[in-house]
Amino acid sequence: MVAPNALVGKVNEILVQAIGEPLRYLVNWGRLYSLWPVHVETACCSIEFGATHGPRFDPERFGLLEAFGSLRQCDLLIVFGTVTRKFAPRLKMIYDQMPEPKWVIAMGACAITGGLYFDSYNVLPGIDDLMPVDVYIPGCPPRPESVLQALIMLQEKIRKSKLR
Amino acid sequence: MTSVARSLPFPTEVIVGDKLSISIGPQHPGSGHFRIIVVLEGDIVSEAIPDPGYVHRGAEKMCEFRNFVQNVPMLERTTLPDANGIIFPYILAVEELMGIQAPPRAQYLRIISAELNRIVSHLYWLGIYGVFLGHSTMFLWPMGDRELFMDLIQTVGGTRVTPSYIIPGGARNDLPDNFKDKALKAFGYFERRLKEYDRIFFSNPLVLKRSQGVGVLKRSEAIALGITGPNLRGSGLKSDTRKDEPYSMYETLDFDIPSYPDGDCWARGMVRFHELYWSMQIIKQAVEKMPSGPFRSRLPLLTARAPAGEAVARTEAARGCMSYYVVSDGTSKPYRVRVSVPSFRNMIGIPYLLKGGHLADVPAIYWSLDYWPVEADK
Amino acid sequence: MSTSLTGEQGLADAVKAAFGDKVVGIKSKSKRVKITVDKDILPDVARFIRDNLDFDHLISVDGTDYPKDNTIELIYHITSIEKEEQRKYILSLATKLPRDSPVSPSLIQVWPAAEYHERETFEMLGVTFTGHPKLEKLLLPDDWLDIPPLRKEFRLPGR
Amino acid sequence: MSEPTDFEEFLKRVVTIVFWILLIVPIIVLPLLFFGSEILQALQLLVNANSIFILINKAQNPFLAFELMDSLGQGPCIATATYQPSAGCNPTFFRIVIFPGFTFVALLTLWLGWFERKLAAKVHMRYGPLYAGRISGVLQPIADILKLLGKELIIPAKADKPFFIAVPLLTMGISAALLTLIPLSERVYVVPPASASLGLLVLFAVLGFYPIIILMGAWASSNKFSFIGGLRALHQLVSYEIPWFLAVLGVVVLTSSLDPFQIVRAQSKIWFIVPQFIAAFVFLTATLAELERIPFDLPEADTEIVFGWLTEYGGMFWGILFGLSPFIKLYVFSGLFTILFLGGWLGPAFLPPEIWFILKTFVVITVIMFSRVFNPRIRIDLLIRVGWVYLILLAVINLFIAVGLKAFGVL
Repeated sequence: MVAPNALVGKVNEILVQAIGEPLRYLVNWGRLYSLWPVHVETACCSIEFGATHGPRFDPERFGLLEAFGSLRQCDLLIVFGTVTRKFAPRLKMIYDQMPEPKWVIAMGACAITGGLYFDSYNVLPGIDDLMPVDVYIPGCPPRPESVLQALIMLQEKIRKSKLR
Repeated sequence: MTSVARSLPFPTEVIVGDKLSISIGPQHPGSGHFRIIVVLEGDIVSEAIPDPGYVHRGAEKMCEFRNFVQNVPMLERTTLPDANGIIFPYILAVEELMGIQAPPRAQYLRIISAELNRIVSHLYWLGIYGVFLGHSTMFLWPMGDRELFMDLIQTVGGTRVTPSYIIPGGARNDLPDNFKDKALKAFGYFERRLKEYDRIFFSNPLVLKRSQGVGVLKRSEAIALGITGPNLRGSGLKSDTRKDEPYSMYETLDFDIPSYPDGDCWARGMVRFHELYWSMQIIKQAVEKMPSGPFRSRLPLLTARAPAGEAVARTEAARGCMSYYVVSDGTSKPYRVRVSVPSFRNMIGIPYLLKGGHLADVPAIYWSLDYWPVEADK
Repeated sequence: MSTSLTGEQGLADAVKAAFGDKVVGIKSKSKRVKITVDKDILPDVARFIRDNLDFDHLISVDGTDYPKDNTIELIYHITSIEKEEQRKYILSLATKLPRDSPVSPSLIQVWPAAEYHERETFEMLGVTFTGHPKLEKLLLPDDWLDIPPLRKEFRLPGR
Repeated sequence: MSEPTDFEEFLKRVVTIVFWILLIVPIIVLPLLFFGSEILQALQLLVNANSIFILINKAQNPFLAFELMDSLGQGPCIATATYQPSAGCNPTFFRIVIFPGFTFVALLTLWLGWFERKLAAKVHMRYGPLYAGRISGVLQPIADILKLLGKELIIPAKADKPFFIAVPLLTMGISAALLTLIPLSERVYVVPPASASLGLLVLFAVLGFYPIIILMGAWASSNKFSFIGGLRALHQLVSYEIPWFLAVLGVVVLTSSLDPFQIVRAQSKIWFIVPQFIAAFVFLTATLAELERIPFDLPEADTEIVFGWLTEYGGMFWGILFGLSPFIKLYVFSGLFTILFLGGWLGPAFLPPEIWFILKTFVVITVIMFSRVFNPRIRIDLLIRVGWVYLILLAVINLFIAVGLKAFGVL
């Protein structure tokens, strides 16, 4: 093996600085305006997500398509509320089937801590140990405006994130 | 906590015989929080097995550990689209146990809030029914117009979907002054919109092809299977708890029960479509006839006790006859609360109607029953 | 054969006349009648109620656990659809089962609507219905090994 | 199921190798053989700074591209050099790859995706894409493409790998092949008028590959929903090709030609949509079915069979199969409708004929897109009945009308 030339290393550094940053910006820009959610309803918060898709709130302004078909084309998993013991393994499976990069929004008090059903025998206290969560939306159920705010927060997060 | 999630079993595929069986749900664009295992022979469904329980949160058990009043917000979360409708009979049963009588103004306030929620629930149904048939405009128009009635509910109860408006002893607060003008303005607009809905969806020849003669539920079968609500009325029966056993002040109001004899998806849809109109008429009359006076008898204490006994109460919620069976043992917590929800009663229609139909009719029939899995699982 | 009925008392009397002493207790208040019978004659009473009194529409099947009396009370709530003047009544058909081995005949032949209600009662209270075609888990998760949750000795976590 | 023997394993490998050879030869080797020299020359000219300089000087002219093609030999610039046969460079490469071939249509379709979303949003009483690219979300398709390029490509463990990968490539190849047969005008074309005498026939022949490719993808995914979707697509495409051909046959009878140039020239007096209105209706309906658009989107009916035959495809595979290829097909079919029934590039002389052609195509595309917002999806048995009974009947009636018009010498 030949020892790496110092000059080559310098050129490489300059190239990374020149190309890496614009490339990161470009790729992240594409991702943040094209978040397609998975169609999976876990509990009652889905009704407010349905209302979010209505003309008054219209998340397609931010590039969020209407509820989408197959998992293979989705980027965003929004967990609408309560996750029961019967649903939890399926939710994990859904998360595993989605292609990288993917993001998770936990919507509603139930998805964060179990919420009103903290003492139920069949409800998981939050989804944190099932999957990594990017944005939490508190509320029971959250208003559509909160959902849009969470979306904007997620976009900010993607904009600042490293290139994956 | 972590061990709970780790110990969960890996979901296995259900295979019925040697036929092609597909799972519609729980992650599927054509299902909610619910699974139907559909066994296919070609394009024909030879067997359909419903698999509920993905949102079973044990509401009945949790009721036994909460006070009578604390149960109100917990129980209404089982049916968010119809929160006032589902809590109504519980309040009637608790009032019967406690021996409280709501003042007349509160009776009308309850009618207004329940009918507003019926409109909202039917519009949500219409939106999802549209998108299940592939009609994207019929998803977005009802969802947009639904916001008008959401605003009205917000004016009455304070929040969008969980107002907890009906409480033992009356209503939580009085109607604001601007409600009448706001409501009449919204109704005037929405009555015009109903004609457009009819033109673009209910009279669309392709929608008629998709829904007429599909999933026919005969009159006698509807009775035997215990089907309730608009689905029962779609099978030619004029049965509605609001007329059969008038509660609150429904006997003073003049309204009609829409009913269609066909028993197919289209008839069930038309029943709901007409109920949208009649609910608005009911609210208009209730606002006119509402007497002045107190809107609740007294604020119920958190530790209010009910004498030992049991009560059965029922009302007509958006999805059908909603009934509660409440047993009290003299303490401040109910001994047993049985939530008998219309969706759970209508679930028996899903395997019955899907059998022998086409695969493409599965979402149409499933949603024409207005089955709300959260409600059925409790 | 349809009996002429005069209110709640008429309904109760009709059942009393047909089954005599085997009816354990009858309670009636405004628009509600509760008939408690022995579990052996439950299908016969159910058939009588359906055919002769025209109570054809099952509302729900409830069970309540009474550890003090060592019984589980099983109640069928039925109303009428075909007879318009009878629609306002809810008739409750109850039976008491021993708590350690609650077995009851299934009424699915009388009211087909009872199918899912009885399955739910089976898993929530552990009541076994003889003659039910598919008595399996419905709402609870597949790996549920605990006692049925609506039994009174089942405590919620943290309560 | 028993374990595969060594011989079976060997056979499988041989089949895989043959398959890859069969795939790579038409897609990579043949283009290189035919256009290798042109590509090299184009690259040489690209690095020639002088030619770019001249191009910039001429940039003030709005019809630059057309003028360059019209007035050949004005100087060594890229367009003229790649286009001019006398310069020793075959223009076919430029025509296929850049204008009016693949790149031009791909950019157009990218924008069509945005247009369709905005159109649907207008009917739905909302905004549609708004924030990507400041001006009412015009850069939304770019964002989608960038995202899809960066997505993980998942090939299911049980999938038939070579076939699974081949399907997006083949679909793209066939879309590009279809494009070559749609001329923009008498002077802007891919296949020149001299060799386009059997143009329509070739178009139909190429189109016949679609059902097979879709079934291949559906089978290779080894997914139940894909399989049902693939069978649906096969039924639908095959049953709607027949009324489609029959509708075109009326026009062919009237003009006695399969040449798109001849067909357009024959419409100088009257557009064929007037005498052949039944054919136009049948053609448009069958086009909707061939494009798998609502109300005929059964192969990807999402509320019934998740995403039909596309269920297992994600990332850029999906981008090609559902983003690029259907929109290219949409352009091809609308262009064909324009050529057959709307007089192609004929129009008043204040606009160049190419602009007329694109405008007319655009109108047809808008009509096709509008069917999406007003209609639900129909069922497979209704679909087959409509195709085999009503549309074929209408198309045959139309054929008699065409023969009658021809026999009595009206047209």
